[in-house]
Amino acid sequence: MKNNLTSIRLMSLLLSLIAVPAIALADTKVDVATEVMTKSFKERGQAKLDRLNQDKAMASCTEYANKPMPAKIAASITAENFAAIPFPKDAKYLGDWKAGERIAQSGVGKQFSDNPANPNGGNCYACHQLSPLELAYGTIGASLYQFGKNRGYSAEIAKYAYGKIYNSQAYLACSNMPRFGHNQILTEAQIKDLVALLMDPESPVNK
Amino acid sequence: MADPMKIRARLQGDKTQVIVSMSHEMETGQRKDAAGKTVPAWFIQNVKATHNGKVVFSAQFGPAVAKNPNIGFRVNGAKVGDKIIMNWVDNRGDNRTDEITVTPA
Amino acid sequence: MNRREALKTTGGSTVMALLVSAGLIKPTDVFAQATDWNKNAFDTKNLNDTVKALGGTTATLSKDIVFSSAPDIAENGARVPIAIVSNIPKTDSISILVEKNPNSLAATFFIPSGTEAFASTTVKMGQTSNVYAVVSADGKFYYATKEIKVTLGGCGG
Amino acid sequence: MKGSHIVQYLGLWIIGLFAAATIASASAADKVEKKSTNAKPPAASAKTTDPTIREIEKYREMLAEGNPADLWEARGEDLWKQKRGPNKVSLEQCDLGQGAGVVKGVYATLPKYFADTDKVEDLETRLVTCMVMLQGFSYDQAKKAPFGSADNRSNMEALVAYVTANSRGLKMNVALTHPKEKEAFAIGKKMFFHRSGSHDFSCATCHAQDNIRIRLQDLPNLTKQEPAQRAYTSWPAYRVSQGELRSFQWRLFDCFRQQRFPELDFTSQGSVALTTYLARNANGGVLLAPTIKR
Repeated sequence: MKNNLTSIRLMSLLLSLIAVPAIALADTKVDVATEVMTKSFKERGQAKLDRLNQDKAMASCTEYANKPMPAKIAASITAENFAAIPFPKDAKYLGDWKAGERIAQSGVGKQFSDNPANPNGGNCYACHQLSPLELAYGTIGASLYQFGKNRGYSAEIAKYAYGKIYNSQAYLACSNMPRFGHNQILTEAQIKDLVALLMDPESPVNK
Repeated sequence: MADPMKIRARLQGDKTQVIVSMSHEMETGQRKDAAGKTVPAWFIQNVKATHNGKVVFSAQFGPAVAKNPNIGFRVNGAKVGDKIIMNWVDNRGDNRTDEITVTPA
Repeated sequence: MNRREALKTTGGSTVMALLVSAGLIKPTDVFAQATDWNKNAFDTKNLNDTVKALGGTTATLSKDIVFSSAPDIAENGARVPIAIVSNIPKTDSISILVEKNPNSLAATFFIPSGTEAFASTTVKMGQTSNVYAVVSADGKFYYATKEIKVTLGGCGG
Repeated sequence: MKGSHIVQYLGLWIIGLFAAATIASASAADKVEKKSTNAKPPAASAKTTDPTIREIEKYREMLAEGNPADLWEARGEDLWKQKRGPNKVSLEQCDLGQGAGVVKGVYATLPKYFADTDKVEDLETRLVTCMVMLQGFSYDQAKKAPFGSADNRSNMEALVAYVTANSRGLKMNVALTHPKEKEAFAIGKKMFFHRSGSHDFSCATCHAQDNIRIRLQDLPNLTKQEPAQRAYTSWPAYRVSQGELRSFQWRLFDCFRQQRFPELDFTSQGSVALTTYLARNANGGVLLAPTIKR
């Protein structure tokens, strides 16, 4: 038994030696890569070098980008991010859908080419179908056409929409969607306008 | 000094298909620069094609023609080896003349 | 129109040629000066006014004008390729108009006899709009129209 | 499609009914949304059925007929042959990887390791090297105008157009034999998946899935051979929205801008590493560049 184990260990040691080039590249280059990357960018406008830093969630999402993420890690990402959502104290989630439509159309904000004094957009149409009047919508995210109409205009759904826009990682670990509130891309009022775009019965999204 | 045009002239049957690419900003006069100042209009106004000393095609452009525009037209009666001379003039009086030899399709 | 244009050019060229041979101007200046540009037409804001400025009174819809190449949807309004064929006899000019641009007329092409009644170019479109192809032939004006939608591609930033 | 919508509605009804914002059920909602995203290929990839996409394809074909990239190629050829710089020599003795003066086919083999600089270099980096070593420019001068604009034209982009046009029709063939080439590939891959910044984006956010699009723009899955080939071989390109011919270095620079990262330094080691990763993934693809894009 023990012999067997030893020989297996020996074998795997040998194997790992043979496979060194590939494995070494995959593992030990992590730090070299980070170092090279850091040296390859320079701050410009509002985009400082700290944009390359990762929080715990993004570090995990990067690590598991090409392999299944253990359920425990996924659960901790969603739990920690959910706990960090400050839901509006007044429990009112709906703003003005017309303002929401403008935010959904606007793709500016946070780029080094953007003036930080101007309001940021949400660029929702880049990834989602919303109003049927806009033909140029992306398909990275789900279609949100008739979001409220199909789900019902309930407070629970409105709260879910608010939370999801505020911090998508609270609902799905490693979701591709930006954390608009958590990362201070959009203000609370802007997020409420977007919730209205999704949830107001008068919004074109629900027509 | 303006950049040369890129001209293709190919004989297809009895027609010569000419396609011309021109290097030009074609500034509309409606755009504002980063400082908020209106960028003055600057665009090609006249284009002319000559074959054997005869104008075979001409155009007047407004600023709504695209930046680095191209035009295409079809001339009858040109032969392989003939020269087609293209010329443009812009609203600042800058101009450019280039010629191309007709080739087989 | 076309004949007048041709006459003017010929006359101009002769004078220019004399000036060139007399060493008064450089050959490159000839082209620069022997041209004219219809400012009135390029200032117009709708089909009717453009037709008038081009020398007509009114234009009739014609099936003999074909958009031989023009997209239904343009991914970028900054460059919309448009090609027009006129099957109307004695076609002597083809103009391209974009209804919703600040000024309608984008370009006019003059077709002398012996040249096909065909022209292609690339135009700018500020937004989704009707595009008109206006043809003058034997002193009369004709048009065809097509809507081209302008959409937004890319990341939007 | 209809079926998946029903599933989606049901899923959300369940959340509505069972309240909600517990993390568990909300995350179930996400899964449902995700599923409907996955069920989407018909709409997204539907070049044959979605009329909008079909028309856009037609527009792109029409654009290709009069590509102003020709103008950059011509200017690049002039620049290549002109005696320039303090040494007053042309670039005709520049070694782009296949021997001094060889332009034909070189772009298909770049990036690659160069012994004289002991570095992996992509086309732009190598052109800078030649401008410094042959023509006597300083590095700062050689890198001064990497990307052109109306009032500040880029010689670099013209040279790039000229050199890449000379590999048109050839298959991408990045070797990855030298250890430094392998290292560049590994670093580039790491950069591709690095998620950070205000929007939590990585290259992979948009370029590691099949059949998705941003607005109306198809997003190639750059981790897969066929779409990686299609994407890589279409650069450099005349960009209508810019009115300029854009190099691959520009492509990365502007992706990172929109990714909300800081500025990618022109010809930096990271930029070459990422290019190496993407170029190698495109091996076997036929180079079409310079092309024209919206």
